[in-house]
Amino acid sequence: MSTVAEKRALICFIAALLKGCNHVAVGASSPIPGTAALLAKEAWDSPRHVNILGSVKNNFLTNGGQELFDCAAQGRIDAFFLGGGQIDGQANINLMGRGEYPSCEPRWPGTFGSAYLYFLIPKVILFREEHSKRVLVDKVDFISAPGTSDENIYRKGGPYGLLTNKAFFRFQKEKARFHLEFIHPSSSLEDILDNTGFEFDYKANTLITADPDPELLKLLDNKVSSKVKEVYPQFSHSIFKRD
Amino acid sequence: MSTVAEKRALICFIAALLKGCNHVAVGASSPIPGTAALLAKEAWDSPRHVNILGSVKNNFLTNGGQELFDCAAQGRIDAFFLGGGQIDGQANINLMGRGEYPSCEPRWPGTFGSAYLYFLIPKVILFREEHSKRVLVDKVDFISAPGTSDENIYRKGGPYGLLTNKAFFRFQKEKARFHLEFIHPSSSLEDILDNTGFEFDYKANTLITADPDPELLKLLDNKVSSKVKEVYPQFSHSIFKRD
Amino acid sequence: MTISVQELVNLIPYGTKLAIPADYAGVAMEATRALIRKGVRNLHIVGVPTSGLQSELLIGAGCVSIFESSALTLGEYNPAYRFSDAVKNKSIDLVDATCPAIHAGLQASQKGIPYMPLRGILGSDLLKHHPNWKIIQNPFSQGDDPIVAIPAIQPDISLFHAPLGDKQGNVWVGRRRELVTMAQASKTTLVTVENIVDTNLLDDEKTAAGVIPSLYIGGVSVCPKGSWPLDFWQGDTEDTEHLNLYKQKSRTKEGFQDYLNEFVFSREHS
Amino acid sequence: MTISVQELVNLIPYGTKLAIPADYAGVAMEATRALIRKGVRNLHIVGVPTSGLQSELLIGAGCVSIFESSALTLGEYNPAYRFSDAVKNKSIDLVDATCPAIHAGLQASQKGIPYMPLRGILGSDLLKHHPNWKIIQNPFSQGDDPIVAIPAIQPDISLFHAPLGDKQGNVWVGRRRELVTMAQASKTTLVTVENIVDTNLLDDEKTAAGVIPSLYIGGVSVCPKGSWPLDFWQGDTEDTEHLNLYKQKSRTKEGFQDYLNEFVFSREHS
Repeated sequence: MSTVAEKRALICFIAALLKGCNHVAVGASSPIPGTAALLAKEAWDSPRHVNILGSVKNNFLTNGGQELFDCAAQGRIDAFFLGGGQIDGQANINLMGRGEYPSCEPRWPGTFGSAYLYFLIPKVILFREEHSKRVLVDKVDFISAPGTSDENIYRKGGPYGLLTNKAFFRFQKEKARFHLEFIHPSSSLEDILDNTGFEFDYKANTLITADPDPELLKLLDNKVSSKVKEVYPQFSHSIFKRD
Repeated sequence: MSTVAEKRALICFIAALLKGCNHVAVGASSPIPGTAALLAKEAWDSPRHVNILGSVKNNFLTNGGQELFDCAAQGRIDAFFLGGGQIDGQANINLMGRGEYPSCEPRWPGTFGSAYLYFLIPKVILFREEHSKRVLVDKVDFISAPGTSDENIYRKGGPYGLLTNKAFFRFQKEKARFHLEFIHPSSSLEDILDNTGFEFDYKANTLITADPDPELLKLLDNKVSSKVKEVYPQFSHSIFKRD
Repeated sequence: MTISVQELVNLIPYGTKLAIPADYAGVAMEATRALIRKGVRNLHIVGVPTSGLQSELLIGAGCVSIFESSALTLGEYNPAYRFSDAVKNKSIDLVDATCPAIHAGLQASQKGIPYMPLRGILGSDLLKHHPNWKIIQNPFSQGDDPIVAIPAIQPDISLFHAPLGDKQGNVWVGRRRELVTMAQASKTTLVTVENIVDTNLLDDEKTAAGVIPSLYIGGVSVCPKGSWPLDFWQGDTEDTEHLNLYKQKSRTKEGFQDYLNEFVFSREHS
Repeated sequence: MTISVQELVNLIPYGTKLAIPADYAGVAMEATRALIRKGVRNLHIVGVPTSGLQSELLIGAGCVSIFESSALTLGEYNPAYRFSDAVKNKSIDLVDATCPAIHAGLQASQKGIPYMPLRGILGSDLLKHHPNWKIIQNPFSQGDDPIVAIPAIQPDISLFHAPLGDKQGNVWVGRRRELVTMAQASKTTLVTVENIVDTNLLDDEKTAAGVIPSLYIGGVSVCPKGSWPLDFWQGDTEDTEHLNLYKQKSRTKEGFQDYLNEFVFSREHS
């Protein structure tokens, strides 16, 4: 499976996860989730509202940088994406850096809004293409945002699942543990066990991720590509032929 | 002294009180203070900023109804005017109603922003034309906003003085008591003592309010009248001849 | 995607906690008349931060059980006889506040926080009577530093009149940003507009700056002169003659009923 | 009433607590170069809510002692080598936050309140290291309900680049309303603008909705393309070639010094 095909498959996979949402917000430098959200809107008019942060044209927020966070706190954002330099088996994420804070090495940009949005958006999809023991660790070095919270903590949202270029894990809130749900065709259970730094639940007969629906791919090429080009010009160049 | 001349004298008196301010805010239905602020700006460019609330043209606030209060809390409003159905000798004001709350009779509109602005704007000028024992009482029936606060209370502002159609009292914060400073030419000490429901400090030889500066009156007629007409059309009709 | 004023007010059930703006910010008077015709009851009005003729009519017509605001004022046409009567007869419950506390309560709801601390107020009798406010200690102060905690106010619905809407459901409110706060603080927002434009209001950065996005809007109705007889900051000035007439009629219960019969019940503008 | 960029940065003394916006909201890069030329030191940067090349340059040039923000990111041009170096060498103090907490701290200053409570954050290691945040109990909850109290952040100065100013000193920022919050939260605000218009920006209600009134503004400088080499939401897109060059040069201290010599110290645009 080529990288282009893989990316297109991830887009379709994410799009399906967003079905049923009313409002999906996506970070500016998240072309795969962003494209997926635009595709889902085109395919099912669900999400009805897609907000690409940092973009002028595809961002309908008008109340300044604070609005995204207020909107999440109001319960008006249904799904969002977070990544992380490290993600551990309890869905804790680390965007701060490796090693002991504050002298991280490397130091990554910082926590952004993760320490907040992870608590307030019902469906947070952890998305990180690289599937390795370097990224998927047993314990993150710094908790930018915790995957779970005690009962007394006000928490309306949290991790829904973790998508990589090898697999999709569903997060089990009660157990605070991932469950392997789909293995992408390019990978295998052994490959995943070898490259995952945390323990997770799985069945021997874990399903292989289905190939993307050809109709959805057609829609992506015919209807969504022009919008993607506006928002993510370089990325669009890499996944659409007729550029 | 005619009512028109009296009002024009009050305007000039207030204008002089506003000299040295940077930003004066005035309520929409306060034509005398509003005209005074516009006159002071014209005469001395001080206040530099005059904000007539409720007006579209003469209101430079752009952040909604909350901005006036935020602006006061930021220390960016130097002077403001408050009135009251009752004002007492400790400068407590009552905008709620006579009698026992909640069944006031009459019930007045309500407290508006007074319970906040009185604490945060350094120079609050109490202005009420009617000088009677009905208005100037010993104890207000309802404290919409207190004239003074204990030491531990965060308070950056408060009453500067009380202006009526008979006199001007300066408020003495330490003593929580008014001091009669000027008696308007149309009144007398006896008249004031007869018509004030609270005790106050005074000297036997209290000064008579000086007649308004003819230059200032000229400016009012020639330069300020057109602006006043925009903001307070009916009032402007009553105080300017050439209407 | 617009609906009639009748359909709009049908979205406001009995017992709604309804936020409405002050007279200067765009009052949906035509929708208010439709609401009275519909016979809504038990409204909890939140006047942001004050209210005027709109609440006076709703109270007089018996639609209101709680009035929460910083003032009810008809400006030059005070006193508000129906409001005064209701206060005297205790036929409505009062939640008397001060303007910045109404704003702060809405902003707390907008931010999804339980309360916002606010300076001032201490020593005001408002504090004795308000059912929800609390005095707390400023956690960042070493010494005694009391401050008032204003709990979030989350209206079910905000209702107002705005100059423009577009076909995507966006609404332009310009610098009346308390309407933005109200919309974000409320579960949903219903709007009457003077006019619907053909373009998307978000496409031009000049208009975008004053837009409430469709995400927050639950219904829009086209209703030219929808704030009559009040003035509208982007439209007509107030109908002085009518307001004087109202003042006269509303002195008595019977006169007020005549007024309703003539100007509310017998007229269906949409 | 405008002043030169040089005069503008002369209003920023050593030790200033300086609020600056994220890369997408209008960064005063030309003023930043002037600030480095002037040799300012000990800045306490508040990146609202994140920062990018502007802070990277100021940190690399030794102008910064405290960096308070939610991230320092060069986007596609990450990593920020000078920032990383400063973190490794502990040559700057970090106050790492999360975006809504930066906004909330500024909003608390804007409202003149000591703090704002904020949901989330609990369980994040940010809380262990932040010097100012406190966990308090929600006073309106019966049960155990911890919430983070974010103290007010009051910058001495906010500095940014905006599309338009007028002769009255008003500045148009459109829907970049975090700039409004910054301006109101700060003691004063300095702005570079693309252009000064002849009309008063408040006269037209369309533009008025996006204006920061002159009351909050301490100095305006006309500086076309003032955000180069970053993109500007109402102007040029980023200078990709230059940013790639920066990335190369900034890998080493020496390369960075070369970059400063060539693009900062040898150039005076105003």
